Amino acid sequence: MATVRLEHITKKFGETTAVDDISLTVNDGEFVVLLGPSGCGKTTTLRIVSGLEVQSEGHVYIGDRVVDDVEPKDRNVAMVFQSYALYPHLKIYDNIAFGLKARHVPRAEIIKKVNETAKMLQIHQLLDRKPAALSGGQRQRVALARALVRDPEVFLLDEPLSNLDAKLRAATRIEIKNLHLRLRKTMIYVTHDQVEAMTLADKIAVINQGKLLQFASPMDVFMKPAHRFVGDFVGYPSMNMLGGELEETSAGTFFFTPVIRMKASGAQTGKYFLGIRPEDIVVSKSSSENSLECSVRGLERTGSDNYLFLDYSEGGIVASVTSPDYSVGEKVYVTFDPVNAHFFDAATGAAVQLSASF
Amino acid sequence: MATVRLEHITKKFGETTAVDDISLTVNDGEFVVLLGPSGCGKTTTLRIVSGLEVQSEGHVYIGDRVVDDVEPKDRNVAMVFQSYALYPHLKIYDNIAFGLKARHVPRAEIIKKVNETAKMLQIHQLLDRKPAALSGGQRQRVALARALVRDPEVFLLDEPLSNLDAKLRAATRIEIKNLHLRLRKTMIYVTHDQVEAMTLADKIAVINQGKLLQFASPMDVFMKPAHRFVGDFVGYPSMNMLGGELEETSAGTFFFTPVIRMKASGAQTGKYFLGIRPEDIVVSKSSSENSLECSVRGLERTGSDNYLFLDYSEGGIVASVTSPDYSVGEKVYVTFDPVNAHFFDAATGAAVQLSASF
Amino acid sequence: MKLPSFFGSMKKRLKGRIVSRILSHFALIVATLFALFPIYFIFWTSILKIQLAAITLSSLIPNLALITLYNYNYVLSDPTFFTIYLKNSLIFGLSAAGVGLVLALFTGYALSRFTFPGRKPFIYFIIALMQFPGTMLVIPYFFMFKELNLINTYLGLIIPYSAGSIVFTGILVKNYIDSIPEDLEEAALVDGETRTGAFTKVIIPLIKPILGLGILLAFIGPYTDFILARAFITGNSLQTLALRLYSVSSISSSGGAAIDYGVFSAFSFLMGIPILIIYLIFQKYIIGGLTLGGVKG
Amino acid sequence: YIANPGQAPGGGGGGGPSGKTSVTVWQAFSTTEFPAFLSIRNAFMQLNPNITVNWVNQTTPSPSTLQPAALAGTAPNIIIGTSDFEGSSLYYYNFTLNLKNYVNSSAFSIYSPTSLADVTYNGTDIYAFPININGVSMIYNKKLIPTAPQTTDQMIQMAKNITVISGGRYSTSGIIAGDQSDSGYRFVAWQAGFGGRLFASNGAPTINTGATAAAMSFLNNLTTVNQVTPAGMTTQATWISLFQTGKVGIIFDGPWDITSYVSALGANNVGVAPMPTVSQTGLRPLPFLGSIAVSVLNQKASSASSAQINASVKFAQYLASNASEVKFWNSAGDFPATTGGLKYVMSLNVSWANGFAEQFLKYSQQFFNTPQMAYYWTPFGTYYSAFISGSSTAAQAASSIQNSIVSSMQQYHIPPYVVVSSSPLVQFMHFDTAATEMNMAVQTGIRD
Amino acid sequence: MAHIEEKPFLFRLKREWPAYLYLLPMLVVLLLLTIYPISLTFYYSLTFNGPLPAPGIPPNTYVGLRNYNFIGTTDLSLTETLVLNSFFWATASIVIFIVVGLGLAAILNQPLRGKTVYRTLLLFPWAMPAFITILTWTNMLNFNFGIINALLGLFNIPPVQWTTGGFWDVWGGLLLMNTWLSFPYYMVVFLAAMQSIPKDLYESAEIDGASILYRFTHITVPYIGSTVGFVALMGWLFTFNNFYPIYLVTAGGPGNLTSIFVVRVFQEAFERSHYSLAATYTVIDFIIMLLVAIPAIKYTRLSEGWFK
Ligand SMILES: Nc1ncnc2c1ncn2[C@@H]1O[C@H](COP(=O)(O)OP(=O)(O)OP(=O)(O)O)[C@@H](O)[C@H]1O
Ligand SMILES: Nc1ncnc2c1ncn2[C@@H]1O[C@H](COP(=O)(O)OP(=O)(O)OP(=O)(O)O)[C@@H](O)[C@H]1O
Ligand SMILES: [Mg+2]
Ligand SMILES: [Mg+2]
Repeated sequence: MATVRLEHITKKFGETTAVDDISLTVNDGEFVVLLGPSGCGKTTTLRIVSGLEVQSEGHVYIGDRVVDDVEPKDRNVAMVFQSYALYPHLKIYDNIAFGLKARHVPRAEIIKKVNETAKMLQIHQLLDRKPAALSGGQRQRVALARALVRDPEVFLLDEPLSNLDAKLRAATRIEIKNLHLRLRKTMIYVTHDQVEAMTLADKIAVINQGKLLQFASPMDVFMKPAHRFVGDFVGYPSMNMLGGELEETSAGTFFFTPVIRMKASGAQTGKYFLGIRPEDIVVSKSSSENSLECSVRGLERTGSDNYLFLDYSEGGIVASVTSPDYSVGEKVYVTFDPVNAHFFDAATGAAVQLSASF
Repeated sequence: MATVRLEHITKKFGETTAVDDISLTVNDGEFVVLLGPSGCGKTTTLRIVSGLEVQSEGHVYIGDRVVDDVEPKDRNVAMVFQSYALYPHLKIYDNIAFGLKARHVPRAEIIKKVNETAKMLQIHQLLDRKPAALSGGQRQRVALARALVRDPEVFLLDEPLSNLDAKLRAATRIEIKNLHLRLRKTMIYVTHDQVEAMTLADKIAVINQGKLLQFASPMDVFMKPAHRFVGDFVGYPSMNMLGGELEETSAGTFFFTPVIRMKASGAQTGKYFLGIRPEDIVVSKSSSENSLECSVRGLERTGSDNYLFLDYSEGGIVASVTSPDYSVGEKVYVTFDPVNAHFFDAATGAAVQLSASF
Repeated sequence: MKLPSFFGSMKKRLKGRIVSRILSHFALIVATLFALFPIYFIFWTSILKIQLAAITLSSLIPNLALITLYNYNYVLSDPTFFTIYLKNSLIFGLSAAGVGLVLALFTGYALSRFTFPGRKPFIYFIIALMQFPGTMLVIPYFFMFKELNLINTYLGLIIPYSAGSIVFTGILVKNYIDSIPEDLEEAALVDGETRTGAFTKVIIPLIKPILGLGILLAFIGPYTDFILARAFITGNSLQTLALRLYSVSSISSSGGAAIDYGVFSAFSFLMGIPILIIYLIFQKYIIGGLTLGGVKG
Repeated sequence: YIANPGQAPGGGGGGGPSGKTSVTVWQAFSTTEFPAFLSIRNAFMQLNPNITVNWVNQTTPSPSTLQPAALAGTAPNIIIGTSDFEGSSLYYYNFTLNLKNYVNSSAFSIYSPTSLADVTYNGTDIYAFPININGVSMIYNKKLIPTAPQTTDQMIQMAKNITVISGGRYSTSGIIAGDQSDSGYRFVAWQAGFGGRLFASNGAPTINTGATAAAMSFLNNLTTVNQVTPAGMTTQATWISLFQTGKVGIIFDGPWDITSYVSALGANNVGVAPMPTVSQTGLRPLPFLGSIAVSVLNQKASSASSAQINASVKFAQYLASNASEVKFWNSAGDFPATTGGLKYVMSLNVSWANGFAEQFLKYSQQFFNTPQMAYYWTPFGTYYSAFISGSSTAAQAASSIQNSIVSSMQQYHIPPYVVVSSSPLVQFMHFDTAATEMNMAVQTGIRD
Repeated sequence: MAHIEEKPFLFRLKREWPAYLYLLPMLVVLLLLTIYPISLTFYYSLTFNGPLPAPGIPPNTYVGLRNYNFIGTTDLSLTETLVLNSFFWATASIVIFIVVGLGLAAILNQPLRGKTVYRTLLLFPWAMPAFITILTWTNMLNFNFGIINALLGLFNIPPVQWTTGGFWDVWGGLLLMNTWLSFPYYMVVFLAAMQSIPKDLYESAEIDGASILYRFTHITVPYIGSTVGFVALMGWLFTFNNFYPIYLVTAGGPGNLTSIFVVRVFQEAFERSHYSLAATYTVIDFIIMLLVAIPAIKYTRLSEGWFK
């Protein structure tokens, strides 16, 4: 059983709290992505699992045992570093064999395993080279091979794709996903790229400032962000956030922003943010009921997607549109289905359930 | 007039030909992106324009004059380096003022310009710091400010966003685009990220192995790739490429792949590639005429887009689908509209016009 | 399963680390004692009442009763210690370091940033020249400088002293400039600077760290030189600390009077002070500079 | 910064417009001698207001340091050094004046014949005024060695009685006989005690003899067989300091160190006696008897004006006057070279002074005033140390020293080894054999 | 501009000529203060010369290879001794420096409290003028009251004849002192090299199950191998001609046991005024150095940094 369980893990570096009371369970065979902005504590969390860093508080379980006391080499985990950490002076073969040699695996077995793994990752023709003679993508595969060959209980991957260029990153993403599907090993994967997280993960753990904000499936993270930060961080362009207030009036409970007024209920009055994904914004060239007049500030076309950057009287909105036929300065009218609206407590950022309608 | 014109530019480093006979014209005020994979010669081309590198053959024009013999400092261009190349010993203010001081601009004017530029890029509160005390995004803006403040005829930007994280990269992209829209200065921008190129460029120059493959607007590059490489490189996921042969039979001219047979005409018989964008592939759960039976290998969900990875008897196909309701192993049937098919010469890679139909 | 307590859970891993740390500290303390002992020995014997031959292990233990300032008084009460010896040594050391460094800056820059024809042979050439035993240069120098009437002049010593460090410091500077990204200079070029402008405004300010090591090395040589000084200094007013130290440490002309070891130590210690000051001021830079691969053994 | 106002003019034009003449002296007096020098110099300047005497600390005014200075025009007017090969070499190589041409010959009559012989070249020329006479003798700590031994066997026995060794190291040593750093200076005495000499009368080395080997073995046995002398006594400073602290019974040292011993141990505890007779041969060891002497550089070497030269001679003579030498005696215990000074010292009846006098006047040999003396020191140090470290025998060491001296003399064409080689050397130096033989006669004569 | 690649020399010259301006001061210094005096030394080795030539023989009398002949025949055994001693001195020193330097660097390369303090203190011997400290060592190595033998006595080790004993005694003393003089430098350089090893290599190895020793031998050593090699080469060349440690302590003795080239050169030149012989020994020394240095630089990859 290679479940990984973190129980109230906290890690302090002097004054900085890098990891703040994180608890989560990675089930056997699951692919969990730790997602968050730079400096939020992802790497630290991963290193605590590997044993390279010792937590200040809490316990780490791998399988059934507490590993707080176990040295990294005895945790039976493998780690792929952001920099790949290939040994520049060793040939690829020896790089891959390093861990086996260190564990005194018999030579014949090493040869067999290295060759198998290299074949699987299609790097068997590179075994005689040194890392310097490899391209970024090839190095990445060697790093993976080095982890795979050991057949550990848990794989830890720290931003393994961030050094690749855009095209290669996308391609390798798919490879890693397939690998996981094939091996069904427990994997913990760190990234700050939400696309990676969305496409790879069985479950995403969104972390910010050391705190675990949401731990759920990619679609849940995308569709039901548990925190304002999650809504903002996941998805491109970001969720539109409109600050407003839930007030009780004589006509009922309403959510007011400077430009929107919605019926809403289900929470205490107070300040909230209304979040709407660009995909959920409906743009039309003619005004309709409840529509908001905006002028086009810009259009971003990526070939398959078009994003419309709009200005309204009090701010800006981004909408995803299918046709690119807008010109800068043009007047358009936007509206959205209240069903798609998300609400977040202005103070804590936590998602709240409000049923809203125009 | 700040047109930049390259005329048969070739650059050799010993045996390597980094730039291979590139000719292109960047019109005044245009935003041109040089796009291509790592090592294709983008940076070299940019450095030839700046004068930091001297071409082996060909001529560079800026405005009306040949600048082949002109020192970098006299070309009136500004360059933003991938590493930003901020002077670590100078405060931000002095970093930005550096070029003005070098040109002996009066002090009062320097102060005014630096402050204006810093305000415009929202870094005026950082002017007293040294670069080491800035975050990646802030450094990037300082580098931009240093270029902007000089008000040069041409801006050269070498992968200015590649050191930023995914989220910041997306945000800064929009800033740069707006800046260009505001200033309308000639800009040449180097990147290997096709999304950046698509969203920023007025015109994209796609380069591979030192050769200019296509120089056209983003939509043309996307819709009418002039070369098999362009079709492959631009767009995510890549264009599906199916190798086949154009043959004359008694029934007319046909394009055959192992699984497809199309009527086609307009070119000599021979080997060609058929390219179809994932977006142009129609997936259905039931078979239809000319449809190809595939099984689902995987599904990539980014939140707003879903990509279906399919296997058919002879290979794989990627399709972009709206609904994520597919399960691995499921049988589906794909087809496409011949209008959306692209054809490329198998030998040269050049696009050919074939009118095709089922 | 009973959960171990927080401290219990930490203990085992910490224990291993603590043992290895204790061993490390032990090794480092032994090495530090080894490194500092002779320096302590110089210092302690300079204020020790006991004669050198009577020093035992127990008299090395700091003890106020054994202290005398007689030796320092003896050395310092002679005003020429300052007005001649120290002054001249500082003049030679500092001016040689200054001149040598300026030349080394230019050399290092040219070797690092230009790929001029002849660069590689040139580097081979200066490496080869570095192998010539410096002791022997004194004799040809002497005959050359004699022709130029530079014997027993400040200039006559400053010139060879400056030259003495230039090759080594030049290579040090080159290595350091190699580590500065070239695009900083390129940015300056595009910003409108000439190559010289880029050198003075970008490279020179950035190269400061290496100057610490450069100054120390270029200073120590002339400051402690004995061989060249003995051949070149024939007058009273140019005498240096090193020459004086040698006469303090060696027998007198009458062929036998004992050296006063206490005076010798006091003199040595005083002579070492300027170098320790330079070392402590530039310590950070010196260590940084050393890492670029010097050759002083 | 090149001109330095404080600089004493080394060369010509010293006689300034003011009529003042300045004279520069190279000196390296010990810390006890220096105050005497200073007061003599000041007294001289008071007597001669037109003459300024400057001094430079210069360790060894040997040919190799003087030559550069002479070439550079910064040579001094006066040098003070040992009368032996240094002084004679400088005269031999024509740096210094024959003082006979500058002062009345009666001026030399104040010096004892021994010291005058030390500064006489060729039996006729006098190149320096002697300031003192010196040599080594046996110095013993009366607390440990109450009466002076008369023979080496006695000496060794007494030394054994007082030697204390613990843990391989000597806490009290019986004898310290000398070391390599004096490069054979003391050894010469023992060599004579075993019947040997350094050079024959024709100038050829006579070191490769049984006497040399026997003397070497005798000294080495003090450490290895008799165990009365610690090993590794390579610097004088160390053993001087050991004696001062009462940890040595007997050492062989000269008057230059005596004041420091007396002040360290008390006058009653320091005894001086002639070196003991070598038991095997019945011969007395004969240490070198030399002088510290003051020479005046000639015009060619110092570029001095004749006024400067005259002033220099005047000062040199003053420095070696009866009164001055007594001052040196008082301040540093230097033995005067003047008969008057010597008489005065004897009249004081200081016991240790009497001991030195006996050694100097009865049992000593004169320094060789020849250039080849310069080739003796380094090879002696090299091969004697090889012998005591056990890597060669005494006989091998003796032969190696001899060979080295011969090869140097051949290389530099020193008689009797003026070789005619195939190399295009065109001229050979002229050598006056008669003079040498005369010198040898003086030097080898045992004054009894 | 076109086809300029065909004339790379002229092309580079056109772009790079300012380099010569920067190098000018250095070139002048090299020419006047290095090349010319070195040539003079070669010339002296062919003459009968010294500040005090035998009277009657003009200075600079050309004698052809007479001095070389002397060294190669009459003095041959001494010359052989000098060669062997110089090689032994340089090689043994370097081996010790590397072992001690690597060991301490490895210890300092861990996260340890106070390591900058250690580093500063450990570098003191290197920063103090060798001239002074060597004279002090001379006293500390004294057989009878030297403090080193006293310390050995604490452990009941009999005193060692550091300056007058046999081969291992004397060389041991010199090497001990030379280690003291130089180990700080090697330690710091190796430490810097180790610090340039990415930390994640060690972490990766740790997770992969490698022990500390395995990490040291399989990562540290190969990674900094070329730095160590280069520094060792430079250090070897420096030590070969390092004058003061031997001259001030043993002056080459006892016998010629510790005599190396530079010491001999100094003695010939300044103690015996045999300038021509000194020049001849110098030339031989210089040639040996070049025979070691040039191939080592050319045929190994040790000094890549110099040509980068
Ligand atoms: N060894 C350390 N000492 C002190 N602070 C540290 C250390 N390691 C990490 N930190 C701090 O802890 C916080 C979390 O760091 P961590 O490396 O885990 O972030 P991350 O999420 O991996 O960021 P990135 O995406 O930039 O890699 C940061 O503020 C960082 O500065
Ligand atoms: N100074 C140089 N000397 C030799 N070869 C060079 C030099 N500069 C570039 N090259 C080679 O020229 C080719 C193009 O390099 P260039 O830097 O222009 O690529 P690029 O498109 O900017 O790549 P990247 O996206 O990795 O920055 C590469 O093969 C590179 O190795
Ligand atoms: Mg991280
Ligand atoms: Mg590039």
